[in-house]
Amino acid sequence: MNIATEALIAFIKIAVVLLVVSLVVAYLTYLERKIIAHIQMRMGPMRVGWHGLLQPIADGLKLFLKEDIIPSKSDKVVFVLAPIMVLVPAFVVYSVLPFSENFYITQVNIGLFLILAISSLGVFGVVMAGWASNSKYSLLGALRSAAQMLSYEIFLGFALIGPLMLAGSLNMQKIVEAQSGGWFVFSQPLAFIVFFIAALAETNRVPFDLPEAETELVSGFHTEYSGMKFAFFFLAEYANIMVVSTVGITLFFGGWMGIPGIPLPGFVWFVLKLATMIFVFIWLRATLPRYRYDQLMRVGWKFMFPLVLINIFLTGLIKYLFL
Amino acid sequence: MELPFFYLFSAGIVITSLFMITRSNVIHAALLLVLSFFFLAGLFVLAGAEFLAAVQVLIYSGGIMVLYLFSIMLMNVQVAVRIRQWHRQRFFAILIVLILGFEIWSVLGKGVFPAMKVWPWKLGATPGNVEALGSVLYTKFVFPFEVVSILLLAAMIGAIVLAKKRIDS
Amino acid sequence: MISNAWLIPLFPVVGVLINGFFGKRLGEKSGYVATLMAGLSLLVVILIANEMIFGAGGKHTIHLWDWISAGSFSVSLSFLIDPLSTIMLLVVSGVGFLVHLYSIGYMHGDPGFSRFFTYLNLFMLSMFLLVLGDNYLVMFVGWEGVGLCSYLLIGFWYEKKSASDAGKKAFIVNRIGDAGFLLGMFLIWMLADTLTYQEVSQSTSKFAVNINVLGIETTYASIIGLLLFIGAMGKSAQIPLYVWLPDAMEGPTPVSALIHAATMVTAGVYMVARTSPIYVDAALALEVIAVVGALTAIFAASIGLVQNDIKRVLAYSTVSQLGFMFMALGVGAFTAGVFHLMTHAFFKGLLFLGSGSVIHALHHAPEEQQQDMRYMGGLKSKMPITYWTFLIGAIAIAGVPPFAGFWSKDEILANAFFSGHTFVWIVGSIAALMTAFYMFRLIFMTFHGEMRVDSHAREHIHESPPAMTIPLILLAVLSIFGGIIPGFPPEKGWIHDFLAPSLAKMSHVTHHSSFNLISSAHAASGEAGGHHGPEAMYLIILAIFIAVGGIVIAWSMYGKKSKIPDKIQHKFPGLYKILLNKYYIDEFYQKYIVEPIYRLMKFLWNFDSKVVDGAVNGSTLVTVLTSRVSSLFDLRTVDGAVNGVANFVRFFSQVFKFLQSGMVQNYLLAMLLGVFLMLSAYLLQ
Amino acid sequence: MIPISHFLTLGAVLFLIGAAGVLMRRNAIIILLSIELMLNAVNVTLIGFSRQWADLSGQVFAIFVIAVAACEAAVGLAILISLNRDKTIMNVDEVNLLKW
Repeated sequence: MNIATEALIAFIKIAVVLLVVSLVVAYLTYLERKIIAHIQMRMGPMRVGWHGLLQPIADGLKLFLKEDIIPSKSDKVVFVLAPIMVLVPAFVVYSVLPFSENFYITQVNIGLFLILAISSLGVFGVVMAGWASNSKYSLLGALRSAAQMLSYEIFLGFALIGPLMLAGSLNMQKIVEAQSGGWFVFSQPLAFIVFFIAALAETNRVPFDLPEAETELVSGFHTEYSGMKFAFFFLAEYANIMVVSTVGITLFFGGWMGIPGIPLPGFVWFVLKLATMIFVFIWLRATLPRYRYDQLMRVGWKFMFPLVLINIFLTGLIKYLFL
Repeated sequence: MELPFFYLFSAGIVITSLFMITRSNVIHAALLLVLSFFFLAGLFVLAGAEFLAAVQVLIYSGGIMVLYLFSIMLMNVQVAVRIRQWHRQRFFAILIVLILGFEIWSVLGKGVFPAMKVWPWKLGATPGNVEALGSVLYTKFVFPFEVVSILLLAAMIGAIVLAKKRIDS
Repeated sequence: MISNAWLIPLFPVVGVLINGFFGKRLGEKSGYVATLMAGLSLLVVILIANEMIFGAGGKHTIHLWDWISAGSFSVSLSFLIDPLSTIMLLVVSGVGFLVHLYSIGYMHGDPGFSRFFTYLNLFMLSMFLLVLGDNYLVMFVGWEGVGLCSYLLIGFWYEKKSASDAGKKAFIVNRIGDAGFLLGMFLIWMLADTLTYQEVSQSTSKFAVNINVLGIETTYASIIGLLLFIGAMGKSAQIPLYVWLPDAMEGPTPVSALIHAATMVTAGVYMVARTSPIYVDAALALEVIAVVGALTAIFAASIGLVQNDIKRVLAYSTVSQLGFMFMALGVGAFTAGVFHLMTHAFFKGLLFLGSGSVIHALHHAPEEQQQDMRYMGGLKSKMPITYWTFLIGAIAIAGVPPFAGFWSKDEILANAFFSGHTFVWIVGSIAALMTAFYMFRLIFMTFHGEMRVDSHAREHIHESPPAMTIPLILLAVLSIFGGIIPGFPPEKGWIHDFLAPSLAKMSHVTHHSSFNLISSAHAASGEAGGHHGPEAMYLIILAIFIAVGGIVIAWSMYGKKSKIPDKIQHKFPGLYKILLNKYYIDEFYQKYIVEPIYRLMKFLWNFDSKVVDGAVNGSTLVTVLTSRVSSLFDLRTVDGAVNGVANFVRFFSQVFKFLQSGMVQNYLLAMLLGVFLMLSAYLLQ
Repeated sequence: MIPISHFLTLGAVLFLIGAAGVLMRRNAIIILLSIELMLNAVNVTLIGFSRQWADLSGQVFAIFVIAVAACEAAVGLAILISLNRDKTIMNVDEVNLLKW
């Protein structure tokens, strides 16, 4: 196979993943509205298409056609770059996620670390957006968001170390294969709890949605954004939910690996697990109230941080003694 | 195959760095530095240091530079943009820097390097250099590693003490 | 057990950590913690010494880890257990433990109680590092560590300005010596490419190279020797760097006993003994050491004759005895030097602790009278244990057989005599006479005669608690037997055989072959005491005469006086008259003895005051002259040099301060200029 | 294969750009950023040598450099924040209290 065909295959893979992910992300918004609506005994979007199925497309069209306002006192270059800076890392991460046994864009030996590294860049977009808007609400939202994401990134990373020690590799496929004997969620329950909470905070989801708290900050760092730029933030948020969910099921639920005895293809298993995970995310949004800022930081540093450290220590000890 | 990428990344680094030191807006300078760090991470991958590339992005860009942005936002940037930007000694400084550049160039011209050694693993393959790096870091360099961790702790405490609001005054 | 030698410094580390972090909470319990740790160290030391003395012996290196390795330069943190370090360990941990125990009683009620014990344990740790290290750098770490602890402990009562000043003085004077030590170390590494003792002793040929320095033909070994001796001068208080030690008496008395008498100040002696393989080729350096040692011995002894502060007498005595040790090293009798180090640690530790006991008893007296012997007297009956142990210490230091001091001091003087250092021998003998004199003057003034203690304090005088008297008794036992057991018969004692593997033999000892032949012949025939032949026998007799003579003179001047009031008491039964006569005698002493002495003291410390006209006796006259010379030297030369350096620095700082613009970027620019110059030099070469 | 001289040249150029930034700018934050650049120049050289000798020590050192850079950034920024709070100083040459 020469370089040209290799490049072509890679290109096709990338195109497929990008398109599918964009579509799925768009429909996630629809899903969220529908689920929350049903939880709250409402119908949700019903007008556009059957049960409102075309609603995301209509929304996208609306945002696309809307006037793109750039505040006159803002720092224009940074203002424009910010949404791109948020969206790009969210999509780049998909390049190393394993969707099934054979379907992935690439495998790298620092896979998980790369995911962490790239997803840590999302905070730049948020900070840039908040600062460039030249608005108090935006700046406050951005500062909150930056502090929150920086803090919880640490717990997220530390929570992943436990499974990593068991898997002995950073390569995502290797991690999945290491779970053939049993999902890590059973051997690493502490890590999973911390990971899940940190994931909620990383994606600014309820109950940690302080940076965009509509009721306090007029939706935080993207107050001044409109049109397509606003859509970018929106898309990035849901793309990040998918990334985090994928990382979660890869590390704790065996990724595309199925339950033995049920003959389904790996990709189907993957989609099933992903859907469950995302459903839990949405479910939580409909259920939980928002944390206060100081509570958020306290939970993080005083509860979760010691917990992950204990987890790492115990894992190391058990691995050293028994494995 | 690697060389064109090297030139691309190097050009990116140098250009962003040059822009960085000439900006009057601190935020722009910081963002340019972040950009230069991305190029640098690419360069590290080329040199077979992919773990370090990820560290560069995660810690340097995602951690340290965010810290910078964070702090800059706490200060008054607008005032700083308007005042005189350059130090009085700038002409002398640039002269020294250029002479030094010339000297380093001549020193480099004198250097003779033996042939490059080959990594014992394939570039980009698993297990790759992460495992090797880990084992070196936690065996041969475990003492410096611990010292650095103490240093980080000291810096953390120092930073908190320095930046804390003084209650008594 | 030898392989577990790392336990020795570990226990003090634990003590430092516990007392350092929880000392406040522990309160006075911290004393027990620290003492326990010192005791555990002592236990390990005893086990090791047991193996070394009765078991295998030899040299053992315990490698802990590589400390610094850069290129060809490599230093590891490893310990060396050999006879020399065993002796030192025994002294350090033994005296250290006793001082810990003693301090529990002495420091009782002090607000800085736990701080004191933290420092004390830190000192033990540093001293162990100094003694145990198998290379010069580890020794240097310990060296600096004990310096730090000395500074901290001298200035322990830092609210007192004189104490904190004394601490600073000790620290600064020691820095001068440290510079010499460092330079010597650099030179050793430059020549031998190593810093470990064993490798240094194997590459002595590299040091025996001749060089010409400022017109003097000498060897590298001599230069190293002199540089290291500068270090030893600072730490072991030799002329001209002895000035800090008398001031160091501002610290608590246990500190004076442990650090400034028994252990730390002997570090210089230990270092020179350790370096003996190099010194063997350093004739010039040895000559200098011998002369400096002898001069120090007599200077300090002569000053000690007239001091009234009990601790200062002991301090000058320490300086003088250290001079003896260096005298021994200088004439090539390394074993005798180390032997004297050991015995001195026993009896001087005892004397200091005894003086501490006295001061402790008098702590209700006015501040300025607590340590002043003129306000003591007659304490014998009130503090019997302190008195008897003190007396034993004094006899030991005076050099009366069979007490400890006699054996080591006699060896030193005999070695000086037989190695042809007649001047050193004469000076040393006079110093020995003075030693006996001032020690018994101290005894008579403190314990005998009528009580001159302040009346308020008088009823508070009591014997010290057991925590303080037990160490005194133990040290007194050591002062009696610590010399004769390892040192008998002279020159052939057990300690010579034991230390032989650690210390180099002087080659010039062998060219006194007649002496050696005689002694070996006598040894073969089993004639006890006469190993040096008839000459040696005369020397021993002379030494005994010197010791006894000093005591007798002291008694005739200070001891007898206490009997005069007794006689008067018998003649005049009337109480009033007795009191009156007593007062009269006091006046008499005041006029003819105390006042001249007081004025002499002024001479020593203040050369402006005038010469006393009618000195009462000849020895006082000699004292006046020597003391004047030494004080002149101290004030003019030493202080002048210090002031000169200060003025020099001030002048240039006036000029160079303009370089300090306070702007970081200017400094950075200067830094880059430096880089530029270095690169240019590299390119142009 | 990228020759070592390329890495060294790049490192030198970056270092000099950083040095120029430190020496010529007044704004304290830009100076700190320039210092970061200089530290990265060192990293480039370390990585270059690590590649040249196929020895991971260089990379380990680069990790330490990053850790030190983190310390430097934290302390430096803390100093700047306290300066900024007390005197609203942003320029390094206004901070000259340590002058003789």
